[in-house]
Amino acid sequence: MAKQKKVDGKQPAGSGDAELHKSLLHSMLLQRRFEERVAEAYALGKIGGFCHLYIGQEAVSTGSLSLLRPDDYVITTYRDHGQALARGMTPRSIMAELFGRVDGCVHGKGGSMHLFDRNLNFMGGHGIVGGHVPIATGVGFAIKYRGGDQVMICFMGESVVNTGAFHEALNMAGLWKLPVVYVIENNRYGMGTSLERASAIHDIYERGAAYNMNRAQCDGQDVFAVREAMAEAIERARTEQRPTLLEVRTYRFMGHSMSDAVSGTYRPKAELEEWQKRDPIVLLRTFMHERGEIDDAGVQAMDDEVKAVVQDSWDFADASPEPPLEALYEDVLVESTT
Amino acid sequence: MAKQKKVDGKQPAGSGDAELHKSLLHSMLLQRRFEERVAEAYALGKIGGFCHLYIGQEAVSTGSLSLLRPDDYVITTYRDHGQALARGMTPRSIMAELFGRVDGCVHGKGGSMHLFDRNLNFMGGHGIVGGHVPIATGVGFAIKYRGGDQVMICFMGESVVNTGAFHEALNMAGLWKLPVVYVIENNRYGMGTSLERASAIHDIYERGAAYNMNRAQCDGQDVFAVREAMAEAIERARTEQRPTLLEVRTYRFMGHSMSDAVSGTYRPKAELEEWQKRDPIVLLRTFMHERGEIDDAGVQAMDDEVKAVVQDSWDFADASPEPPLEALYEDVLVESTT
Amino acid sequence: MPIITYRDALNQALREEMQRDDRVFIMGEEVAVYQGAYKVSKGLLQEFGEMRVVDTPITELGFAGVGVGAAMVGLRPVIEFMTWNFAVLALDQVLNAAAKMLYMTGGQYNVPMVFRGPNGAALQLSAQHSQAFESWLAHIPGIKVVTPGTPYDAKGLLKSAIRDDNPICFLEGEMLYNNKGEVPEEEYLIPIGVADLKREGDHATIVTNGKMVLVAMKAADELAKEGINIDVVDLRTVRPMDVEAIKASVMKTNRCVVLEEGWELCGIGAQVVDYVQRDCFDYLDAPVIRVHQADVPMPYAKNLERHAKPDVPKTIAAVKKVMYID
Amino acid sequence: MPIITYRDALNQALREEMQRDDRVFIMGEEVAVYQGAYKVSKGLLQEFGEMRVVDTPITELGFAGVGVGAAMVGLRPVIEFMTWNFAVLALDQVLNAAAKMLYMTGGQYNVPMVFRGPNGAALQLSAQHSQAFESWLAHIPGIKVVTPGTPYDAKGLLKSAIRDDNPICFLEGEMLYNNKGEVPEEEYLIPIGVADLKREGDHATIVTNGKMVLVAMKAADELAKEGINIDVVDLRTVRPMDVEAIKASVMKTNRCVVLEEGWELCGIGAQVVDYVQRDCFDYLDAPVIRVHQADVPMPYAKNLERHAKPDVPKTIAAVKKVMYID
Ligand SMILES: Cc1ncc(C[n+]2csc(CCOP(=O)(O)OP(=O)(O)O)c2C)c(N)n1
Ligand SMILES: Cc1ncc(C[n+]2csc(CCOP(=O)(O)OP(=O)(O)O)c2C)c(N)n1
Ligand SMILES: [Mg+2]
Ligand SMILES: [Mg+2]
Repeated sequence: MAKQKKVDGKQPAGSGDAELHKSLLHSMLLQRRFEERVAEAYALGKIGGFCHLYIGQEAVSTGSLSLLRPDDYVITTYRDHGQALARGMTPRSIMAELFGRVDGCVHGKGGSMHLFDRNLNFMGGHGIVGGHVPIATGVGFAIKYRGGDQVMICFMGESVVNTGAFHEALNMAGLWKLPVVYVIENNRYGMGTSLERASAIHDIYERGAAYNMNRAQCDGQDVFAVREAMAEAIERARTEQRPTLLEVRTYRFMGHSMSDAVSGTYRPKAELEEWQKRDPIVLLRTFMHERGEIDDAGVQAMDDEVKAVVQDSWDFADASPEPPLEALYEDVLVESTT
Repeated sequence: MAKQKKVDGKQPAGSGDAELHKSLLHSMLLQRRFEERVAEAYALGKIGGFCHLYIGQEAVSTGSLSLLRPDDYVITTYRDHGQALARGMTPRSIMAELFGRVDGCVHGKGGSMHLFDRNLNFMGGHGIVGGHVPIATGVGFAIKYRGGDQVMICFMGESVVNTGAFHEALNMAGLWKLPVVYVIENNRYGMGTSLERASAIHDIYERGAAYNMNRAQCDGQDVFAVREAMAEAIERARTEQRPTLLEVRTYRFMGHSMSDAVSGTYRPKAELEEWQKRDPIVLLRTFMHERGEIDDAGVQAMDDEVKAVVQDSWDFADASPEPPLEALYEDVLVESTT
Repeated sequence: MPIITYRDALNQALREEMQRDDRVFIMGEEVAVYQGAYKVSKGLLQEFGEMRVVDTPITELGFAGVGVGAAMVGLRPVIEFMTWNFAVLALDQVLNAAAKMLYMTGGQYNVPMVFRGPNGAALQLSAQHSQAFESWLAHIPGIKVVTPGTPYDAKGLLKSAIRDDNPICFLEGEMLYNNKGEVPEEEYLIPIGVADLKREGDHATIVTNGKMVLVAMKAADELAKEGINIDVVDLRTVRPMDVEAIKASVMKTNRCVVLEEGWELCGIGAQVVDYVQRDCFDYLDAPVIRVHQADVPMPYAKNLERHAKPDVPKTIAAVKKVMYID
Repeated sequence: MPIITYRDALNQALREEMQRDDRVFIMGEEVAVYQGAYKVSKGLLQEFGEMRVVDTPITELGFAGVGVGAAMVGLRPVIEFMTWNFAVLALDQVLNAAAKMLYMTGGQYNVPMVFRGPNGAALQLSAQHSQAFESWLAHIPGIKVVTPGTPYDAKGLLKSAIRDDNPICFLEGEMLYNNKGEVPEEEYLIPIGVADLKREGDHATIVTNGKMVLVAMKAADELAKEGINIDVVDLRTVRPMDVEAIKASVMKTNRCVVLEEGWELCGIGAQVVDYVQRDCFDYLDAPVIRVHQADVPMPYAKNLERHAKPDVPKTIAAVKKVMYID
């Protein structure tokens, strides 16, 4: 039967492994620095359309995806820069995409909301709230169909749990026992609507009960807590082919999208500041400091390196040409038939 | 907080009230006899299209609707003859509708799946599985908007709980505290698919937990059990403006629709026969017999009367003209604007 | 006359109708606390309270249906879709409930409600957020489909839509919200189903609607410089369509271009062409030419998006084509 | 040649393709244990087992999306909608996922899948169960829309659809399932996008598709008795549409009727008219006339339903009208 469990994020899951910790820190820092420059590029008009930053939530992407195999699958929403980077997509291919250039990961066809990389089984980047949840479930079905032991990790915001698509998909995953981990990034707001004003229950992971699904809740600012909860869910999917609903409690430090103020109408500044005290990067860095795994110089060196990588992605994107006009008519249909 | 409760159907809720029992028996018998003739008329080609009989489930409609006020609201699925009769629609207006005649309750426009009577707040008769659940929720919203104390009773089959529409609507009803009673008529099959092959959990009322909604399960063959569970739910809606999810366990004695065999491919004959032993009409009649509230002559008289009423509805329907051809273009839009 | 934005015109219409009739309420995502994703409902929560300005969870199908139920028992919901792109999830309630209810209840239950929100592409929102739905909606009997292109039309038509006893799909435009135009201070209504001749000329007709009205007007301005004078027929409503207005213009000019925002196949323009060739067959001096979005999902890149959208140069080229000018 | 039903032709196509390619599976409501609501999938569960013939809960949006996900990683789902009426709930997955995926992934993820099921009215199923969706679907770039009218076409086109690497919407007809026709024993494929001239004549053209092919053929039979000979162009596929076939016929006959099952506004017929007037302007001796469903939700009563549907007499009248015969 389904069980529920709260993960206590205090104990470090990867304790002792300084190299691992460095790579986790690096992954989170890259996301942070990358998006800081994205905000800058957006303000300069180099990036257009809708653009949703992930800043504040990096422990979720990094913690989750650091546990995956290359042949596992990942899917998420329009708020996808963090996951794309954590999965290993290059800053160049992402930045060029945001700039709408031909060297972007989808050649300028998708933009911020639609990052994809088939080589990494990174399956987007979807814009319709809830729409990717049945798709993730279908990938889980395909894994089972083929008798594979891959896992599908499906990220979503907490608003998604109210959509019909979520419900229909999770019922099938529970019924058919599919190897999918549904990760709710509960950052407490869907645009300007707080969780409490959108969902009849507030411990969202409890919804798993309706689908006979294992479920848990964990701290999303603590990368170790995320890793611990995810490790259990991934193991269950990989070895038992059973789905999990994991609620990760986190917060976005920016507005909903580039056109939304950081705080004001719907959330007080004090609340934001409270959460900023638990910046996932600072938490990990402090932990490593305390354990002597990194010193100030090490932090600085990592930051410099990451910033250089991001600058390189900017330069690359800036130099990449716009897609040719003929591309407009390409990729509507494929030619070949089997 | 939401609580769960199983109603023990054994004790008679309206005990001592022989008149009430007679009227309950009469209501159920009318539905039964009416539908037996509907089956006959369908075989004769007097009725066309899809036609779903309610035989076996009459304690649900009668038990529930016997508790309503005239200004309360009722809505259901395509399997709507039983509820329509229990709500007080005339056999004439229903039979004429099934015959596709101008004196039908919707003048031949709707047929079996779309019975409506605005004077009785009988709001259909809907054909898209799940589609009427948000509509019911909207009526609940309107009651609250106006500060009324009416109740909306929304019937549905057990398959509906897997649809996105159900989920979205119940979340809103739980969130906003709307005076709606959602009654699941769990007859164990959605067409040829058993509950266990469609839903990840099998005690469906548990889904109410996801919506912070009071919930209960009761025996649907025992009209008193239905009344008891419904009385509580209706009271809660009327006085506290809170919704309830009530699972009523019942069985359909006929095939899914007129084109489906009574048993065979998907459910064994033995299972049907087992359930037929708990025919809701027989159970009530036996109870009344035992208490001396009705004798054989009384039963016979009631049956004769009901049969005569049904025959009258048939004759009426047969004599009613087809709608005029101009009606094709009427009722697409209303003319007036406020 | 005051000059206000299309957004403010809609906001005024909502406010006035909510003041006039307490059965009117607005419901949708972010309409209340957030003041509307595009601020169309700004200030309404403060004025009318949370029972009449209702934030919903992300449940397009669900709250569209809530609107239908409330309308059936006599309220007059205005259901805001944050954009029509998300309304595709709710189409069952529009098509199978709202549009068919009056008919399948034999005239007993009308559904007085408005489904509204921005429709079609804005800027670089890519494939899933850039779609124009008017042709799908126009296909459906039992509803009316309104697509105002100017602040004046937006206000007058939204007020009429809210007062109409039928379900109305009301398509706005994110790119229109900031456009300004004259809107009278005194109350006025614009009848649904009546086209507006936005500009007169006798060399050719452009039939258009919604966001494309501005494109047509600019194209006509350009063409006027070359001495080509255009009738711009703004349909304003695509169901019912004002066939008489189209006919009157085409019979005068004998040449017709249809300019629409959406895709080609079975688009609004196809229907206009059908009416024109049927009713003006002997008046046409050239085939009707259509200008529409390229037959592809909308791309993100600025240059590709521009290439995909109908615009002034494409419209001018089409007019010259029906006039046999190179 | 064996004479079999349209249902059996589809069943053969499914079976053969499932035998040929183990990536092909069928999923939908009642497809397995119940053997299909209309028995199209009869026997498949027994032959291929429950992993490849999958009953779903009533969750059109959900299982359509499951199909998209499975197709993205290389399976070849055949998603059965019990009828297309219920598919309106799943359109987000068809429109925003399946159709746009290849484009918005810059060509990385194609979606090789088939959405299929009966479309349009059967008998007395009333408003919510009697709708024809081909014009909505034809509007969407990124998919193909196939509407076979005969057993031969049904089998050959379904096999091609399953082998196609793109998402295909495949519209059948409840009223067609029992129709019989010749279907060869040996394997054959029919290319998607190619119309079929089902009957030759030079007085007028009827362009049609799907269920209406039979109506057109009967009308042509009747007309032949009066010495009027008709070209019946069966589109077979409404996206892409075989414009060349339409043109070739109309340039020969100079008169054209379009016969379609659905509603008028922005219907398939409107698009055919657009092509015809654009490409055959100088060849047309009369306006193109359309025959379609009455512009109302479908009523239940037998006489009203008959009155609402396109039929042989209405088609004959339209042909006579384009020939200026009373
Ligand atoms: C079906 C649908 N409705 C509405 C929107 C508009 N929208 C985009 S994001 C969003 C909020 C989502 O919030 P949440 O799921 O919590 O994710 P977060 O943005 O917080 O990561 C909304 C309403 C949409 N994209 N799709
Ligand atoms: C959205 C949708 N999908 C499929 C159908 C076809 N259908 C009609 S009834 C039915 C089964 C419903 O079962 P249940 O909800 O248990 O009600 P019951 O028939 O047992 O009363 C199905 C699949 C439909 N009408 N609507
Ligand atoms: Mg959120
Ligand atoms: Mg059932």
